[in-house]
Amino acid sequence: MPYLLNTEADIAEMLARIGAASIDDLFAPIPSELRLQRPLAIPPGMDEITLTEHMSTLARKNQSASDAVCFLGGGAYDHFVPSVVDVIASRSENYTAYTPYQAEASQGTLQCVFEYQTLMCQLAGMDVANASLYEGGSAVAEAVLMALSFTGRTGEVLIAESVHPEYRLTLETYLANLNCKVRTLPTPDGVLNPDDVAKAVNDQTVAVVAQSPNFFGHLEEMEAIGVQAKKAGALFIASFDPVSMGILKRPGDYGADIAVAEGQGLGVPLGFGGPYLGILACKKEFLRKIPGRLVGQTTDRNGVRSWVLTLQAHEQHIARNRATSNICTNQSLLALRATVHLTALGPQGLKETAELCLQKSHYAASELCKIPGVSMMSATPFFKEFTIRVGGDAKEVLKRLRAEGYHAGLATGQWYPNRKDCITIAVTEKRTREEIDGLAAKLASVLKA
Amino acid sequence: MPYLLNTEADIAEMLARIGAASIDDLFAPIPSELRLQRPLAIPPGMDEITLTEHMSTLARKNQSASDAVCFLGGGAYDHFVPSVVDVIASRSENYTAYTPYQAEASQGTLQCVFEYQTLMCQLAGMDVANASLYEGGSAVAEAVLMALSFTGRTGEVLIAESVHPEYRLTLETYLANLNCKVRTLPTPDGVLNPDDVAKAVNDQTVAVVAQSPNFFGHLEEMEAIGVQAKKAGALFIASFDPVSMGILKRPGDYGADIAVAEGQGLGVPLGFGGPYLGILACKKEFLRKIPGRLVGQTTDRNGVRSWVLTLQAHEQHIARNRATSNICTNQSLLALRATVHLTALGPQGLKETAELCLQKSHYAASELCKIPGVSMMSATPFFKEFTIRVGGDAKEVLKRLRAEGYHAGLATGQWYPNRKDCITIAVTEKRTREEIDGLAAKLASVLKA
Amino acid sequence: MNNPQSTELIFELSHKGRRCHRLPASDVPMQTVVLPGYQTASAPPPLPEVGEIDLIRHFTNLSTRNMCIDTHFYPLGSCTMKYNPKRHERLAGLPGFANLHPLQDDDTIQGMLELLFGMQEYLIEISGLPAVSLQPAAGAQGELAALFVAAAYFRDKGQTHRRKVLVPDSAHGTNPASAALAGFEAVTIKSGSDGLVDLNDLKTKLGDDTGVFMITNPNTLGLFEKNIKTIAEMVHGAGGLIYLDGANMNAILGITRPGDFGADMQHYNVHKTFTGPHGGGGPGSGPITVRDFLAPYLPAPIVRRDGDRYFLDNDMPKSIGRVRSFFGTIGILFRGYCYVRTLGRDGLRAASEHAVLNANYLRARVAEGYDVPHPGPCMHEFVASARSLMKGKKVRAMDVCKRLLDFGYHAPTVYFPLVVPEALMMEPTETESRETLDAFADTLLAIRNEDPEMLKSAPHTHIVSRPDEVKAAKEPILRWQE
Amino acid sequence: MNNPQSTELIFELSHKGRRCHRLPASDVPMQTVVLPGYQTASAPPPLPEVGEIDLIRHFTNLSTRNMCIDTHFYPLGSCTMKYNPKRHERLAGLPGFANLHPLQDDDTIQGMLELLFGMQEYLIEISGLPAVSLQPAAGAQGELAALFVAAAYFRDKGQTHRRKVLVPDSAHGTNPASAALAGFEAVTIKSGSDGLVDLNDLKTKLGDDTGVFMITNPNTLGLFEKNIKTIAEMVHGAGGLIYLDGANMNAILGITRPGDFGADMQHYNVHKTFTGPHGGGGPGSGPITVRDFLAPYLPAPIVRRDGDRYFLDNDMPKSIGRVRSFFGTIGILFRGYCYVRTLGRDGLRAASEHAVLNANYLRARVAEGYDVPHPGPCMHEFVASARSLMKGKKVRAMDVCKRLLDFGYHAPTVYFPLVVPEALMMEPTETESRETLDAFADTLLAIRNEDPEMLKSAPHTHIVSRPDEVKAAKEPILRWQE
Ligand SMILES: Cc1ncc(COP(=O)(O)O)c(C=O)c1O
Ligand SMILES: Cc1ncc(COP(=O)(O)O)c(C=O)c1O
Repeated sequence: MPYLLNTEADIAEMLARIGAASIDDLFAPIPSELRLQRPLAIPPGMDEITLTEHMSTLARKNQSASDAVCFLGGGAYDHFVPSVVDVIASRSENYTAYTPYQAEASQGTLQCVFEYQTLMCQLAGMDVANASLYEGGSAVAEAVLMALSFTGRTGEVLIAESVHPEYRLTLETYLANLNCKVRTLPTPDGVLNPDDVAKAVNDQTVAVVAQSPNFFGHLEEMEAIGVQAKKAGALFIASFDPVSMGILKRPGDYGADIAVAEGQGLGVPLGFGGPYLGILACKKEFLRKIPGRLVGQTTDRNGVRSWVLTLQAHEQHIARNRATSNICTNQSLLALRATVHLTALGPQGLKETAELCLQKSHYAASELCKIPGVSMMSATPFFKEFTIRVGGDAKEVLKRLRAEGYHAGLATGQWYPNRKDCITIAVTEKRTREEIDGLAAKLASVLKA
Repeated sequence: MPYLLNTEADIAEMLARIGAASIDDLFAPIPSELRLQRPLAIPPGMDEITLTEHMSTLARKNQSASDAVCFLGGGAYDHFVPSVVDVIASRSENYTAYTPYQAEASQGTLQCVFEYQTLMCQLAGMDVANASLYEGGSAVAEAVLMALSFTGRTGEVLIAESVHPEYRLTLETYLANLNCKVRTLPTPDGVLNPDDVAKAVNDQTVAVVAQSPNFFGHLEEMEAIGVQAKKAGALFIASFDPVSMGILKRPGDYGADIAVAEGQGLGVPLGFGGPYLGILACKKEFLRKIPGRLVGQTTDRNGVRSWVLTLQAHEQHIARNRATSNICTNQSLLALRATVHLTALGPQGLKETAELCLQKSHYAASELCKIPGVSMMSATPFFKEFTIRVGGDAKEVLKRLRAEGYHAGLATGQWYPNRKDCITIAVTEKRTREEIDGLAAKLASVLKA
Repeated sequence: MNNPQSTELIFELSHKGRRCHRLPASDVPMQTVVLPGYQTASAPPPLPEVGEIDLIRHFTNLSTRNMCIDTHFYPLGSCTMKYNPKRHERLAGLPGFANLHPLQDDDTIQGMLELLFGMQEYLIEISGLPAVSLQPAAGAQGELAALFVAAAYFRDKGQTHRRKVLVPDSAHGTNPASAALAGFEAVTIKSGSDGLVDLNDLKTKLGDDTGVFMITNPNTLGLFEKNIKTIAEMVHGAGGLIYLDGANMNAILGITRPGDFGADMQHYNVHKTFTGPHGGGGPGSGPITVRDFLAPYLPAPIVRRDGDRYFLDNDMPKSIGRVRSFFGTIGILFRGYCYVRTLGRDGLRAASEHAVLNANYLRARVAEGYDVPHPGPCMHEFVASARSLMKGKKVRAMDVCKRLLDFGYHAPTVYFPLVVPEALMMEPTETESRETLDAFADTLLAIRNEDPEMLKSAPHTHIVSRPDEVKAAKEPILRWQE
Repeated sequence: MNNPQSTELIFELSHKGRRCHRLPASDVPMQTVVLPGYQTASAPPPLPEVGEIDLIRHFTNLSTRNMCIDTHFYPLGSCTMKYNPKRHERLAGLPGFANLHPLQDDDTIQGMLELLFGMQEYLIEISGLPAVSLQPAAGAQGELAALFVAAAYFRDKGQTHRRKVLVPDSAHGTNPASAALAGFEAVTIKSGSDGLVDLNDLKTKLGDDTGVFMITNPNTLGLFEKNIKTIAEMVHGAGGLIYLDGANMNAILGITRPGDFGADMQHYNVHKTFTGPHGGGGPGSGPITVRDFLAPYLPAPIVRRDGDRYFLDNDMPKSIGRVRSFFGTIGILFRGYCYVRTLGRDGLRAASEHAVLNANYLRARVAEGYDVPHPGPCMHEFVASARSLMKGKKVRAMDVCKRLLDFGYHAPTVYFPLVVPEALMMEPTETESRETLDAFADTLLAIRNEDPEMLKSAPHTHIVSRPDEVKAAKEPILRWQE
């Protein structure tokens, strides 16, 4: 049997030592009427050669971002992952270790997480960051839970309609059984109007949540939104794009209390949606409300600088039902990827990446908008993603473009039923002018047909 | 500049410490009239994103064994490489180290080579093996040089025409300037006739070289050939296929003095021909004639078992012009791959691999020979490779099969002009019945057309 | 091997002007993009500046400061530190999987959906519960999602008064934490001296307000709750649901099924049972399976088959919604799929058999010198106690753990579950050999007789020893600062 | 971190019946293949039997017993231990390259041939010699191939009396060994006290029998042979050829070219200059470039271009033949190509400039406490001497080396070249930072003042210390045996 080491001879000796007659005897505590009396209805096993062939066959049934030019975004982007990221993440010592409970046997992981926490603070302009959350959606929910706990309020959580629809849905699911309502603030212009926030807040408002760049790719007036939130004593929670930090103002700098993000753009492959990385960073006043794990610096008994899991008193295994969250396994390996990725990029690399995204997406937008019938959905500024109107059923247009070898964008109407003619298009630093021109040419001919 | 660390500021300080005004000053020893006065005519550099795109474009211009079904052999085979082999070989500690000159800093490499040497002895049935040679062809040449030195004879080296043509050519190149002639013994029946050896040897014959399975895939009468060699006091050098050792008799067991092999089948990717692995093992009386590096067991100053490079007195850096060979860099990483590969297979895995090769190749041979006009070139036994006659120009037939998605075999006539109607076909454990049947069907229709 | 190179904090290695990753020049006509000034930063974040060799040396050297399965025996109880097959890592890199965008059209991801559909089916079959969601990101999120499902079900049935979630005192901390997070009130159920749920205590706490009983079976002491059928009847009788914390599924694959022993819902820890791997603390994957009547409430989407075609079904009006964006932790589900296909029906059962065999063998060896409070046979793990060492030599379980590190063994889980004093929880898994178990047991036994000071000051061979946790928590330093 | 697990010899871990790699059942109708009994073995070879976790732990733990570039500064002179870019490893894995069979038809390998053609062109340009063969498997085989070429050329010209190959006493051992192997007689040329070829000695040894002068430039002392033009004129005047051992090309990329300073032939060590990597002792790649009149003798095949199409040219009637099967060490040539394309014309030159800068800086630092016998500036490396330590404290160069290991530095090349007593040959390469050089130099200087016993018994922090080489050679144990 694959991966088993003990042979029949070993088993016999081991059973003798245990004092059991058979392996079956060891299962005596399981009442026999509860035992499965048949083999599992699962296919027989496969050797590595057969498995490799099987998985390759499945892989060939997919048309990946390597097979078609990828302009898809919506929270997951085809950014380049430098080879150094894979190299470090695939070290046995990193991916086959457990959570660093034994500090002496885990200084590598612990130091990396400490560096990760620091990088996230630097990236978001915040004081403190946790060791990671699952992904961008539950990160929004966890931030709101922090706000609930911190403010002690029981009023509404206000969230812009332009926040990623799946993040909003996640938030609603998380809050469905708690004493707090989620209210979605419409964004008919494609961005949230700060005046609408001013109108919606009151002295029981828990938090205001906005995302910039938002789901359509456009930039929100974060500073102004934050001002309105704070006027009401609500927390301002910002969902941001880590890659955009190369040129955009940081959440900490525009007044966010808690910054959350999907970290996929930081060295994580697309991988059909996961594992990704939930980033959470905040101002220091919220430290004791932070969900999940934290690594802290200390010294060992010889005075050597070292790292440990810390502030565990608020974690589930100590605080149990009073814990700040239930998170145990988090996204350590992804946090490591982000750490290596940001280290590889450095400030200049992050800036240049962001500038390329900016330049290329704006070139794409202007080329596409030259096509008759195509226009921008919103005139507001954008970073690497934007939404166009194509004047007809976007889904149909996208289907035709797929046949031409383009994952051309998202049918915005899937999530926004009144935007069925819209396509949201992401352009990363990997996209070339040739690919953009190709897309424009194909879209023009599809729309003409 | 890529990979450079010192900034302009560093450079200035370093130059100051050196006492030079500029980097250019450091090149003062190079007479200025010898300096290149223009930039190299080499394209400007590329970042990783651009390089990745460039290399992917080149890769797409190839039709690899992943794109077409591969029945090619001729000394390089599409055997399966278990994932554990890649994992170990890609550890930084293995591939970014140098030759283990500092034993204390290289016990990992040294122990692996020691294990490799042992495995090669086990595989070939020999007493001693070296730390590796470049590949199968120069391994034959090195074995003959050993024989020259050991026998002190100056007569002929006899080599079967059925030995890999490129190995024979390599041998001839190596001996061209030495006092020794290479004579090729014809193999009109596809295998060497031991009687022909009996007739060709004399008391100055240095060595007899044969290969089994031979270039056509067929098995030689190695034991009988060896007997004839020995009768004349010549050494018997056997070139073998490591994978075949799962079922075939070992060189040491059929009387070879020196066994050499191409080790590619032991965990080395096809990689268009290199790096591969030259295996050399022999009986202990030839120990002092072994070319290249050897690792030996010893104890350290605390009595701990440890490993070192040994018998270096015969190596080039000590013996210089009296060295047994000029080899310095060898194929350490490939020896490691072979070590891991054979460990992964174990005796049972090697046996089953060999049996699958045997079964599948014989199935292929019998299916192909059902096609009108197709017949075996030789009725002698074979292992995983065999040669058929197709009644017409093999090159043309192969070209048509390529268009159908098959690397169907080698045009034997490239190396044996009187066999222009022959195709040499290799069938490894990876080939499925479906692929074999597909080949048979396509060959049938190509021959009918 | 002494190795001080490049292990300062990466920020301390920073050197102005150094670079690693470089970007191409823009190939599109320069647009003088005018982003409003208030949107832009004056400078990029103050990330470290290092070269590629600095980066590689730093992180490579750091990695060597970890113990891991590939280098050490790692008998961490409740974590199922089994071997992580290398073939999974290779196959996960196939571009046809690794480069799939999560929002691609179903037509372009048929291979992926086929795989996920298969995984759904296998998880259903193994648990004996007929509906599944692969969405939860880890075990804890599986618990949460299932409790959301239960809450939605109760709401639908007009039973919003079922506000209590019962949790044994031996349960993992995520159970009560999830209960609270899902808006329930967590109530603790005592364990009897036999380590099993105390039926009397359960009885007194069951009632009209009972929502869910979260049970771990085999439980965290490594014992099978042999009264599970009775428990289920009691809970169901009170109108509650049974939730099975499936962290310990490694003991019972193909042997007994939660759906068959009374569970209404369960989560899997794919990163444990189906050899994730663990990644130094994640990612995980915590799919849930549930009974038919709970299926409508599962998070969406779910993969369904229509003839030869697979599709993502979002059309689930009663669904609780989502607990995360996108489909789930594909990377871990993918490896779990590879694992299930490699082992197959017989291999899965054999894995559990060997896991239980190894645990019982190690238990027998450890019992030569340590208290093992509960009678055997155990399942895939067991809990020993260092209390005798505590009494005599004032050596604590943690001291034993630290000393084990010196001998090249990762420590067992310590001080958990809470019901055993000086607990040492050991789960050897099925992928270890008898030789390894013996060598480990011999070490554990030998340690007992060492000078207590040797243990109290251990480890002696690691880069650090006993970092001060109190100090870390008192004056928390959670980031580097200049 | 103490780590005794699974590092016994793999044979000692063997356990009957254990398996790692498993094979599928045969899917073809069973053929009762009758191989003659005398061809078959009664049993497979007695290979070790271990499980996958045994294998992984064994080899992973063994690997941690190596120093390497990715974890340590490795200033091994003459070896050019520069950083090995990770992108090369990733790209080399592209199936479109990794899965190419060496005997595929040219039509199916156009991308590969385009790459190799490019590499040919770049090597020609860098050396200033117009013809190239990528075939040789390493530097030493490049030497051999070039000497075969020379022999064939002389034979063709009827000059078979040119039987002597002149080699400076500072030359690498492969030079005289290659000469002997190619049927020449090696003659040693003395170095002057300035470390350069002694022109007088050369003059006396030149003559009608001179075949080839093998010169390393920069030489193994890290010095540029500034009289190279004169030397070339002398040798050419005597009818001989100049062979340039290109192991030290890292100093002169784009700065001076062997073809321009008089060489007729040279080899490259792609695994050094173009960052191979080294693989713990190989593979290498040793292409040679030669002057036009030697081109016909090069090993075949060579990649040529015909319009847009590339092909392998085997039609070389005067070729020496082959020095190996198949095309060459593609894996290393591939990485070399990636490297040349990444650096580009400016990057290559900058690499040499920084290599020379770093060497001179380190030289200045080391000279603070060690003899550096030859005047600077040096090129990419330099040779220091521990002879003052030897005289005073009886500390040898090897002791210094061993002690360096304790501080996490790989040792320099020691006792080579032979012309410097107690030689410590240091090549920092361009990919190291000034900080690293300073830290290394500080350590080297500090070591000098340590208690001599500390050095003589070093290393103290490694798994072994001073394995007995004499014993190893006296009673050689070259394989494990039961
Ligand atoms: C018994 C038990 N339940 C639940 C969990 C939580 O699972 P996860 O860490 O995947 O969130 C764990 C993990 O440690 C566990 O051991
Ligand atoms: C100066 C010099 N020449 C030749 C060689 C031989 O090269 P290779 O090891 O690639 O055969 C070396 C390698 O160490 C060298 O340093």
